[in-house]
Amino acid sequence: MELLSLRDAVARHVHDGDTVAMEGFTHLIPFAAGHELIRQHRRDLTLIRMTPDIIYDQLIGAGCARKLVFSWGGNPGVGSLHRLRDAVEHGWPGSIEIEEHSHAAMASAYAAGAAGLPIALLKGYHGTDLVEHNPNIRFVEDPFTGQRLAAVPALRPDVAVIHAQRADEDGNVLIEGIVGVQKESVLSASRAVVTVEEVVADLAAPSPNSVVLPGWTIDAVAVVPGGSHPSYTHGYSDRDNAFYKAWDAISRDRDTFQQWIRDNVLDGESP
Amino acid sequence: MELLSLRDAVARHVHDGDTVAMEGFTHLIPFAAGHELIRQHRRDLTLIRMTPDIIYDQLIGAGCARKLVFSWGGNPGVGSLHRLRDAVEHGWPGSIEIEEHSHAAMASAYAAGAAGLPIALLKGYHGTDLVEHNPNIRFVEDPFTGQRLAAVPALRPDVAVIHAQRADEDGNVLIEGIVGVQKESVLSASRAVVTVEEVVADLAAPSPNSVVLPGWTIDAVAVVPGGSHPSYTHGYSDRDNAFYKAWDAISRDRDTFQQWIRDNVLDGESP
Amino acid sequence: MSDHTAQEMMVVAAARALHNDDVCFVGIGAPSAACNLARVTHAPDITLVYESGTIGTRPTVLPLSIGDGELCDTALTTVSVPEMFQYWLQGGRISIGFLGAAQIDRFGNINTTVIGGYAAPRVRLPGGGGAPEIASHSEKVYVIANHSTRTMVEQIDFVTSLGFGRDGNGRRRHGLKTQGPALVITDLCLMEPGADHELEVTSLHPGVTTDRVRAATGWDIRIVPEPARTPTPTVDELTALRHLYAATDRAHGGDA
Amino acid sequence: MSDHTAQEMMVVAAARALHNDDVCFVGIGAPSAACNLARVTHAPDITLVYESGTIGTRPTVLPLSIGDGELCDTALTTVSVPEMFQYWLQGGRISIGFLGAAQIDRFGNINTTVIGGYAAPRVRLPGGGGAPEIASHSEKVYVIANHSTRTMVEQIDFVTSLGFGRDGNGRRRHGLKTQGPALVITDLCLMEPGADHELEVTSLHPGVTTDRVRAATGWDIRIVPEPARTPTPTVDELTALRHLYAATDRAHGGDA
Repeated sequence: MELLSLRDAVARHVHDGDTVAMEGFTHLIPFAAGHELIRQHRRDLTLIRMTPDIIYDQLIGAGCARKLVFSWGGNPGVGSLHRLRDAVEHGWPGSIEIEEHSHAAMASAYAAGAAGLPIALLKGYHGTDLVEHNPNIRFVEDPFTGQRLAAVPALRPDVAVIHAQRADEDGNVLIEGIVGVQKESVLSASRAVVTVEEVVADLAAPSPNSVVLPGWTIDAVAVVPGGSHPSYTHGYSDRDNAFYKAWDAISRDRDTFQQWIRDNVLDGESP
Repeated sequence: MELLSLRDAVARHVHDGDTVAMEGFTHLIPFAAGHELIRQHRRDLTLIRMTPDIIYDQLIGAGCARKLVFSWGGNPGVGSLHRLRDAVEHGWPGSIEIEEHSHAAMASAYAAGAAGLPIALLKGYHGTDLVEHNPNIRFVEDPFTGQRLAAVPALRPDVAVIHAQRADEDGNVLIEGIVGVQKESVLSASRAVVTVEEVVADLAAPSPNSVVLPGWTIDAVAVVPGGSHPSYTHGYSDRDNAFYKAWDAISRDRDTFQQWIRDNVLDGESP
Repeated sequence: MSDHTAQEMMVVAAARALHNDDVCFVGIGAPSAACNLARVTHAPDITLVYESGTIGTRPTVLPLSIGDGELCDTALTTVSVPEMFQYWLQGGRISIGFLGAAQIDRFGNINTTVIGGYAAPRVRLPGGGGAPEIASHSEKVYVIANHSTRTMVEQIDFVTSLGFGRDGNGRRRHGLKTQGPALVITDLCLMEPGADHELEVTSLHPGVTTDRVRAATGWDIRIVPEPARTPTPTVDELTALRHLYAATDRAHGGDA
Repeated sequence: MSDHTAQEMMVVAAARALHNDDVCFVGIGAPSAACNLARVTHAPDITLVYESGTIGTRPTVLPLSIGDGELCDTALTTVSVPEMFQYWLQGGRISIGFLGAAQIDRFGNINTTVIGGYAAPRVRLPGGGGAPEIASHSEKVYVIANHSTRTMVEQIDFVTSLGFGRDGNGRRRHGLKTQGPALVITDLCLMEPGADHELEVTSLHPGVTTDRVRAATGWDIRIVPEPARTPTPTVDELTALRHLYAATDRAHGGDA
């Protein structure tokens, strides 16, 4: 683990063409890191995220993505992700390949990746047309009873990027609240970058069973207070629901979107 | 969930012939409940436990078990489980069928049981002779790469019995420290009995991600302070390592063992 | 109390179908409103589970997302998302799964994926998310949707989540033991599956005629001989619901 | 320092083979003593993982079981046992797996299951526990065992944990990318696999002759042409080890 600036962490660990998982299930979404990818003009990324959310709407609209692996692509509680829709429906700013799963499958696929298994099994995908459109959904037979079970390939990103509450000086990271697939995305990936609200002397995990990622599982930690905004960080900030609603109008129009990215991302400072 | 005496909880939920999982990975082993099974003369049980430990040595020596499903059958740090050995090697007090796995397989088999899956997959059992002696180890092919993966049937006990720190008045149970397969054994089972150190008004879980079993996943809670002795309860008691060492001599001889059971279990009071 | 909106009737009707001992897998929007309305009225001990991992939540305002901080702050416990989908949903611990729909057909199959073809959709919808496995693993599924010929269609463009399959026998064919769609709640009526699994209108909301339901449905909808009349929302129900919405609006910074 | 026992030499030799950046999956007994000795001497930042779920433990006394409270109290974090075996062991996060053995053969295969036949064993041993997957998924395996013709045998009665297989090619046959047994530490010597994976004595402990090793080995053991001489335990090493044992004895209520 190295303590780096966000700029250096992204420059060193996220490359053009990489398969990137930037997770955070509504909570702890690594927006600041996403913006840094846009600032550094990453291209041809395969973006993995259960819920693309605004963060991938921005990356897709900014032309960073070649492919999206996902299970629910909306603006939670608001409606569509207009940049995602524009890419899928009209190929703007470029066409995007999609690989679509259910949440159950993606969550288990991350867990399988973390466990070194090549596939995840699930009791799922019953009677859904997804099976016909996604060749990465197959079936295996239980060798004891003959029962048919769905199988998907494990997720093994090149790099996972997450936001978390805090790290100690050894880079051990505490994650608390809605922990999502934060741990699984890091442990399934070849490299891991974590932005945190702060680095502290004592991690102060409240329970022996708190969700902690040891520093030796992480490549870079960058201190980025508020790095999850407009998502939130349990114990540090609240979700900016008003921004999620405002994004609908910003993102509906290509020009408004591009202006927003210029003003808020490209002209911004790298933390 | 009902708050019951241990006697009533066992009488109502553990029946002759049941498949029983009494878990607790070194920590939180439900000894008091095991003693209650002996006092109530349960017979023909299929006992599941990753590490049979002294608790199953006692149940086997007392003649409660027909079959044992396990992955490591020793007295941790001390040596053999002499009652288990006597049953396997000499059929005393009756012969016992054994189904033997690795820890990795059993842990995943509990998790699969909790997840409603019929099997657990693992990258494991490479080159071990266990495969030839346990028909419940089979193999499946990854439908994407053809890779061979080990499969074992999910564990689905009739009843799980665990010890935990505390419950609140709704029967929500907090488990802390070495949590082992406590949650998985309960969620994989048809019924669940939990002994706790105390019932409190406020569960006081230290973290939002503390290991908590909701009351509606549990059938009976019984208050049994010290119910894990000579194992221990993190935050309440220490492991009685001296007893683990002393058990070696007690259990080596059939008469000494029987006398110990008479004095310490059969003549004891049900909590 | 007759000054209610059709949306309020829909949410109130959904809330009434929930009980104190239910464990509900709750989606955002109307399902979340219905579940929390039930909790603050007749079903105080109902267990609400959100796919973000929060179990036993008791939010005072309705969440905008399935992962709002309020859900975790008021939960009994919060588990990881893999655990939520493995142990709690696939493990069979959910009694009621709530689903919304962009399209629904006569057998309760649901589309939330695309309008038009999959490869080049006319409208790309958010997709399945938790729904495909909520549909197969909850003991019962309640569907909540606005009633129109756009939503209630003869053939849905994509089966995201299985109801009873396009021929009514899909659940049996897939070996599912769960009940599937047990109740469809719209702004006009309640529908339940008949013996052959086709949806039938069993109750009309106040002021709604059978003709209006037929006109708003894209197939020749069955209506039971003497449909019930859904009781008008009570003052208590409406007050509680409006209080929830008002608190929510204040908390989320009003309408955008 | 020459007043050491053969057991102390064995543990010290094992400790020396560990490094600051190792992540060790630690078993109880000599492996635990060796790993903690390394930690309190030359490898203060070594990561110790016990199969009970404790990660990054720093016990001040040696645990009697793999789940003593001390392990959790001093750990960075404690995870569930399924997670330990799934994400941490099978996930490939362990650099050194430590195994003991009741029997070991020339290819480092290990028996901890039965002496005699499986169905009606002469001696029923504890079994595999975590060992079969430690053997396949740790980057390297270190085996620690007392050296005698009872332990070091021509044919082991049961392969609990794969070394290089009965013919030396088992790992390749099973498609394993991990190294397998990289070092066998006994009370007499150190052994490492040669090019064909057969174990060779590469270092003799102080005062041990090649004849003594041959006599204590159940097969015709290979000894490299000029075996090294294992350095005698230093005063620091012995002092630290004895301090660990003394603290442990006090904590566990002495010998039983």
